[in-house]
Amino acid sequence: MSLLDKVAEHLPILPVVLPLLAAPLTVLLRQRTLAFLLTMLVVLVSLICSVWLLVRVGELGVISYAIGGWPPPIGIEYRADALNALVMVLVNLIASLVLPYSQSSIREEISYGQHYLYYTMLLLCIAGLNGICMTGDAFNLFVFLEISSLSTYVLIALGRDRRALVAAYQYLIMGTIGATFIVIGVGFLYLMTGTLNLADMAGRLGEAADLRPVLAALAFLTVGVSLKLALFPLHQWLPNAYAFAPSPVSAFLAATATKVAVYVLLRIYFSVFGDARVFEQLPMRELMLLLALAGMFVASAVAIYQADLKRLFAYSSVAQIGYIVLGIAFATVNGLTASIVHLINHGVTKGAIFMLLGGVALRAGGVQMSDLRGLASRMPITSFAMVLAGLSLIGVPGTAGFISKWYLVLAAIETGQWWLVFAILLSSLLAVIYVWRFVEVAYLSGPRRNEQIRGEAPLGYLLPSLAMLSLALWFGWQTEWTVVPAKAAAEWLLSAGP
Amino acid sequence: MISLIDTLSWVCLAAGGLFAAIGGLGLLRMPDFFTRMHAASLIDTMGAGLILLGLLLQAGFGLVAMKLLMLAGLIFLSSPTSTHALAKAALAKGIEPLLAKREDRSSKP
Amino acid sequence: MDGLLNFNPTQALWLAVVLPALAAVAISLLGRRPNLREAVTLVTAVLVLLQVVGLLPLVLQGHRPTLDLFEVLPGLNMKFVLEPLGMVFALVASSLWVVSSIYSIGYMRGNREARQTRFYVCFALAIGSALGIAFAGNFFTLFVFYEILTLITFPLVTHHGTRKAKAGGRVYLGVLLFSSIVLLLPALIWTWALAGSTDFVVGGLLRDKLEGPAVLGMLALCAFGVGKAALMPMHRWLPAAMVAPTPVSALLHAVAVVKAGVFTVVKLVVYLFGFDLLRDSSAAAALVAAAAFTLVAASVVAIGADNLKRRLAYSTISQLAYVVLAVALIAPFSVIGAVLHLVAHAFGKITLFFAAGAIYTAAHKTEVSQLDGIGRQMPMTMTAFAIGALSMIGLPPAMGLVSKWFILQGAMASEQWLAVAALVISTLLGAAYLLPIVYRAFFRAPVDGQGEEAPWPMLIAMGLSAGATVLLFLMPDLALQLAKLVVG
Amino acid sequence: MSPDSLLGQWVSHFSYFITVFLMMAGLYIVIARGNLIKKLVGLSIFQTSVYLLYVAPSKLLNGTAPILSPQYQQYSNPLPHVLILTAIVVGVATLALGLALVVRIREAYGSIDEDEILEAEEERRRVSEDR
Amino acid sequence: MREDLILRVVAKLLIPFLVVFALYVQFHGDFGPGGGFQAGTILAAAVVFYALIFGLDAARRQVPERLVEVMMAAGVLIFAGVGVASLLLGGQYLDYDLLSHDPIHGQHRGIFWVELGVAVTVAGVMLKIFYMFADRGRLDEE
Amino acid sequence: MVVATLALIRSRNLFSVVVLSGVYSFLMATVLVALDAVDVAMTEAAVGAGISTVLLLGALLLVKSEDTGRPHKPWVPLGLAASVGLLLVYGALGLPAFSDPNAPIHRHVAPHYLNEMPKEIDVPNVVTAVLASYRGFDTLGEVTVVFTAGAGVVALLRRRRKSEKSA
Amino acid sequence: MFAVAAIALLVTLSLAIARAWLGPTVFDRLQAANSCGTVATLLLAVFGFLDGRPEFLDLALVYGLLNVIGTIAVLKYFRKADLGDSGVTDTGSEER
Amino acid sequence: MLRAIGLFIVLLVFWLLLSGLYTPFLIGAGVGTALFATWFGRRLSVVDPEGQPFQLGWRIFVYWLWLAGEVAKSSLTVARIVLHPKLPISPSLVRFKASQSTDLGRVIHANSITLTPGTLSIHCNAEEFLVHGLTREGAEGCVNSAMDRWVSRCEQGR
Ligand code: NA
Ligand code: NA
Repeated sequence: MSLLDKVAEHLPILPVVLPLLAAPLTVLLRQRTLAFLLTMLVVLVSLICSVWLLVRVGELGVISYAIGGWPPPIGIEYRADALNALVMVLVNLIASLVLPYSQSSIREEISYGQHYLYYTMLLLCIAGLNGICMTGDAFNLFVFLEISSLSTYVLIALGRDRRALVAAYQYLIMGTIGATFIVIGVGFLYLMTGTLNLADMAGRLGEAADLRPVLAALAFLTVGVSLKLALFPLHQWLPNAYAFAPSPVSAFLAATATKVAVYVLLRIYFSVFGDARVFEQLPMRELMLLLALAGMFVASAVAIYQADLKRLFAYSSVAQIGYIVLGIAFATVNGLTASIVHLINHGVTKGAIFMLLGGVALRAGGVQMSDLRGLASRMPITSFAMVLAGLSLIGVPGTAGFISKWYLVLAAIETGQWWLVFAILLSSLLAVIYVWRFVEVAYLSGPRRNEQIRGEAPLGYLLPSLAMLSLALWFGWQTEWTVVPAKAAAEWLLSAGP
Repeated sequence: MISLIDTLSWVCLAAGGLFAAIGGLGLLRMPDFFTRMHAASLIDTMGAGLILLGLLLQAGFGLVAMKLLMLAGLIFLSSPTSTHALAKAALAKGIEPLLAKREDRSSKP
Repeated sequence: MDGLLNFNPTQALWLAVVLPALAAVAISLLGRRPNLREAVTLVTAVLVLLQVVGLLPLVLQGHRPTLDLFEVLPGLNMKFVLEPLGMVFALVASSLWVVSSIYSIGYMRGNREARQTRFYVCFALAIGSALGIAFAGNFFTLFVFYEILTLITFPLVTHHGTRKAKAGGRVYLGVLLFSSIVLLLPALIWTWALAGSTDFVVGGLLRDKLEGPAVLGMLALCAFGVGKAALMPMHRWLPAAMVAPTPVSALLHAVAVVKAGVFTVVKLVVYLFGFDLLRDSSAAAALVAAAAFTLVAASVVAIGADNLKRRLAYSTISQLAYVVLAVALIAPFSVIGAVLHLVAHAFGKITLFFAAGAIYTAAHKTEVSQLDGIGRQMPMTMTAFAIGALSMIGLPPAMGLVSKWFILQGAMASEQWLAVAALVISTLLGAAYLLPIVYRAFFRAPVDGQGEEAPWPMLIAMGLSAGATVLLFLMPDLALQLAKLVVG
Repeated sequence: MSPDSLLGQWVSHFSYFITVFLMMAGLYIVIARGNLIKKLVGLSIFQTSVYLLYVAPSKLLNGTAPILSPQYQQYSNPLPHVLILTAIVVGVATLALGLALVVRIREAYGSIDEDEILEAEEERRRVSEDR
Repeated sequence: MREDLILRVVAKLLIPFLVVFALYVQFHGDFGPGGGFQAGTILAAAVVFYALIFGLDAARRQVPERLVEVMMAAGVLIFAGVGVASLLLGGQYLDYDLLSHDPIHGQHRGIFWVELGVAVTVAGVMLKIFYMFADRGRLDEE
Repeated sequence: MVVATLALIRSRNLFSVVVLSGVYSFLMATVLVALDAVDVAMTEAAVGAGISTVLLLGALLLVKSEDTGRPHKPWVPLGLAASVGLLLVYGALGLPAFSDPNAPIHRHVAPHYLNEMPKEIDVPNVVTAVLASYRGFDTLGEVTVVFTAGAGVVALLRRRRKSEKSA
Repeated sequence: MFAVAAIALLVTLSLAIARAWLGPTVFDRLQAANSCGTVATLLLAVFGFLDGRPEFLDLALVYGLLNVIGTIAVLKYFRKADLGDSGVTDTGSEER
Repeated sequence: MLRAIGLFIVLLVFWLLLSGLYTPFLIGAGVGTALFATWFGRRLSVVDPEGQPFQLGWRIFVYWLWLAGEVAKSSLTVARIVLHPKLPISPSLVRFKASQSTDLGRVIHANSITLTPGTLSIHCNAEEFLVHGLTREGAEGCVNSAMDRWVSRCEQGR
């Protein structure tokens, strides 16, 4: 057995363990450049591992990894499949783009002594998110959820604005309530099945003596995860958190954290409870539909009236999460494909937007609409990139957003719900409006040369942002890396359920 | 012999429990902070002492007994320390002790 | 053929779309050197025209060069196919680009417009996307270029950057995006869901895939979804876009945008639905009714409009409805008429707008009521205007007569008397809103003394387009040949 | 389920109802109290409620603590204990971070009352808008 | 509080026992209640106790911040390192069976190191947090 | 414990809140002992009554605020808490009865820990075995959580440099 | 018999909690808390015997130790001697 | 140094009593632990006559026995007061100077006062003791008490 084969055996664990090992190392190093280099190295290796894993999952199907050598229901199992390998690739991909961006942007946004700790926290967050993706154990999921959450609170609080602190606090409260709800849900399931292993649990739920705890567990898990994924109306923490966090943090979180929560929801619904139980015995479909639609419209409408661009796009995230949840509510292959694809596409799009906004904030001194008059003439590249990213948010053809809308509408058409087709598309028109507000401010109003804006963002900002943006555009044309695995994952979710 | 030790230990346990309960009652009945502290020390001393003694008699000579002794030592060391510290802090913070008769308290504590 | 055009046909297809984009890049780089910039515009326009013309023989010989670029989703690919209908549109767009480029140079310089570079860049890109629409081999490709066209023309509409321009721009974008995203996109996705592909197929992609009320639904999505075809109530963007400079209006009304709209409708009816499908359902009748309503209603509004460009805008709405109506009749004659009318209206309307712009440039007049006697000051302009008006109404010696004739023939042949009535009425109304202008211009005394002709590039442009209108009346063979190929 | 009467059911599930009570109390404190520190204490209680939810069912009346010894045959279930150990640790970690945040908030705003902080922000926004 | 002689004397008396007790809890985690986490907490509590009585500066002189920070990191590294060791020995992550000649010994060795890692990190973190809070307060006073 | 909680809800004085939460932790730990969860009890005592109290006091010292703000309107939170409670009751009524030896948690997985552990790991304290070996990865995660909190507090409370402070 | 002691301790505990509930000053609560700690420690020791597992005295020891440290920490809160107490906080006042 | 060795021995015994398991590993661990704790104690400079009052010798144990008797006696008194329906208390403060010469001695004295139900020391230093008594008699009993003498005798024991 070659070395590579040996490494391949441990792929599910490596993207979790490597950042986890690197995080304390950065604390020992205490030096920003070294910390950065280490982080970069680890993230790149994790990215390679996760891509490799995705490929292997494609070849071999589900890969189970028994940590400590204890067979699954006894020990903790890590379990890679088409879905979570994909999500993990997304996390590491975003991380590897946000990192170089961080290298220059935290110079401006975080005080010097905290730089190495920024990397520590980022590594922990990545480890947590990767762990959530890979774990096949209900309680282990909670533990890694907390690792990512705690590091997220800190990352948000590192923002310069004092409101970042309040935002982090509010997120801490709501996030902890969410996590506790998850623990309660897991507890009920454990009490009914005697196991914590998700797969085992799924198998044993059928024999549950009483349906009530199972349904209560479903409710608690749904609420808990919804808090984490900022499903309307449990989204209150999100706008402030994204708005006041340092820009690389906003970008990273917007692109990954809620997405991983979506993954958790998918995993709980389809591989633990099974779509039949979730959607047939309970009015979950109707409820989720309602909340998704409410999120899509209300959050978009609120976004339109924001004066702060980061807040605007934060509310837009809430709306976009509505799309994702809507896709889940269809519980069809195309609906789930839409969700999963949108999870990726919106991730890269929003990531790009927040990264670009970081550059804008640096040069214009803020992201209030009123500060940005005539932005396009001073920061032409950034402005144009923002417009392109905005188009992806709207779902204009040629951008990643189009593909997700495509599948979402397809799912609605397939199920004959024409009113939903129009609702989905109408709400994307709301996106037109808020993106439009940026266009008008940047291109169509104000002085021709706004002297307060000091020219194009530095390359350290611009290049990673553009790289992320090009992904958002690339995924609009090349769907082999998004739709194909997403569809595979969707099919697998619907077939592999209990 | 066994039954003698048993009886003795039961008496100790019961008496200890009783003292503790009386202390608790005193904690409720006493009129002010300082007088309540005296009631509380009933729990820490006689209550704790007798109960531990009762257990000690049950445990016989061995490691368990040693641990019980350690526990007793700890309580007897810590209880007065915390009581003292509390009283001192309370007085410093201006909790005036309720006094039966005006005493000479010319020097400020 | 030109040496430069020695590509194989598929490459030529692609190049025709890309060339304007390259020109746009060049123009943007040459922003500080106006002469060179405009030379690039003009040269590219001519090159593109030659390119398109070069492809003409192939189409006439029955070749259908196809270029499959790449697949976005299974069965959803970027694909170009050269077929007669697209050829017609491509010819119209590319030839009018030459004309309007000449005109624009005169107009923009004459009015000392700001942001001229952006104007030329967007103009070139708009032409490129129009050609993309023309050559689109499937619904998806068409949709993509359709959206690009919407977005790229937006800066043109709000060119002046004033509050009014922005408001107009909002309506423009709002209506076009609303219709295309909320209605046309579902049609596209539905098509894909039904057929697994969106390719345009002779005889109709959806022929066996749809039936009953679903046909009506799909047709409604398509007809109203193509907001650029301005079927009421999706017409509101056209009057709103009047805030734009005249060359832009010309672009919108004649060269690219509305043409892209009706072209899309025709193309969808012919290649997506196919005549058989529509004939078997009652859907077409509903479309006829909608078109007829728009036809008449827009004409009525036009009569009441005093602003010249506004009147022309409603005229456009009405004329577009002709095309939609013609297609909806499904009679072979009327479809030929639709194709011809697409051409006729393009040349006629561009002439009218050129004239309106010339009047504005030379005399700074915008209202119909101000035009008394202007024909004496600007005889060449108003002659061109008259020719355009005749074409709109359907009188000789302009091409409008030919196309309307075919449409009427089709309507009578299919015994759609409602359509016949609408055609007749609107022709009368057309006469009622256009002829008085000509009358005022030539037969009333001028209000204020002296005026002069428009700048020469504008005159050349008007001459070319008016000449083409007449020429096409005299020699409609080529257009007719292509139109017949569409019907098959 | 052995006890068939509703009352029996309530009695046999008594331990859960303490959980329920603690949870409601904790949640109530978190939402109802404006003081940031008190909220954190409420959050702790809310988290603590889970301990009983897990640990109470692990108990067997004739069992003993899961430390193996030849004297005993029956042990309570150790797994929930392990889980709750972790939960406690997570709880204190959250508390520490939350307190650190509160300290910083207090330094930045001069207050740890939610309403006052929101008012301060509102005020600032109004001022900046007037300007 | 150094001036309060009762507290001073009691602290001096208790602290060595606290340390021994913490390590007792650590080493007897296999046999009774306790383990790394509890031991780490008690150890930290001993130092906190010292700091409360003898002052933060005295505590920081004897148990320096840098050491505490290293402890924070080192514990996690020890724990995760055990896992890496089992990887390198050809097993699954955290498979202690391979750490020694026979599985049971391996398990014991693994548990020992893992618990040590827990204790080190917990003690480090608890102390560090205490230092941070206490230190912040003092800065505030200046 | 219920009383302590109620007192907590009622109390306005932050300091009392801290003291009461310490009491609460002690009581909770005692209950945990009664439920055979000795390791948990030890941790809860060490954490709840020890570390948490010290932390809370440290924080109180820093925020220097005794008076807590106006109470919010109680009905919304009460309603929310009650609905969550009802959901919990609904679910709990279907759970196995207290000390039911046939409950799934006593039939599945746990017997393996209790019966096979002497052969596989062989330490008397099963909790330690599960904690450190069977579910060692959870514990690694837990240590990481602790580390995260530590590093996070450092990141939040580290003193700024003098130069930065003056700037 | 252990049960009797346990019950007596529980009674004491509830009395102490009642005091903690009633206050009125924080020092009363503190003192009640301290008593609770002692009683809980004893209770643990008794529980250990009741349960037949006296080795849980370790646990009681932990309780006892933490009880001291907790109280000292509280004291520190009032005195702040080493942190340069400015002595402005008005902690001892009666609750509203 | 001797004191450190003494502390080491005490701690080792403490460990052994706690442990109850005498495997080589655990005994080794105990030795290590005791060494570590001693070293740590020296580092924190808590290893001194105050921290490890070996100098008190056996007398202290005798004193404890005597103290236990005192505690028992006053416990009964306090218990009677608590149970008495009229709650016959007369709380008072007394101030006096104790006879001990070392801080350690004063600490032992003060703690003994506190440990005895009915009296508690609020202040203690070289100059004066401040004692609160539940009854006036109890409080005044602390002045020039037998306890004072006992502690002083212990203190001077070696
Ligand atoms: Na243990
Ligand atoms: Na342990």
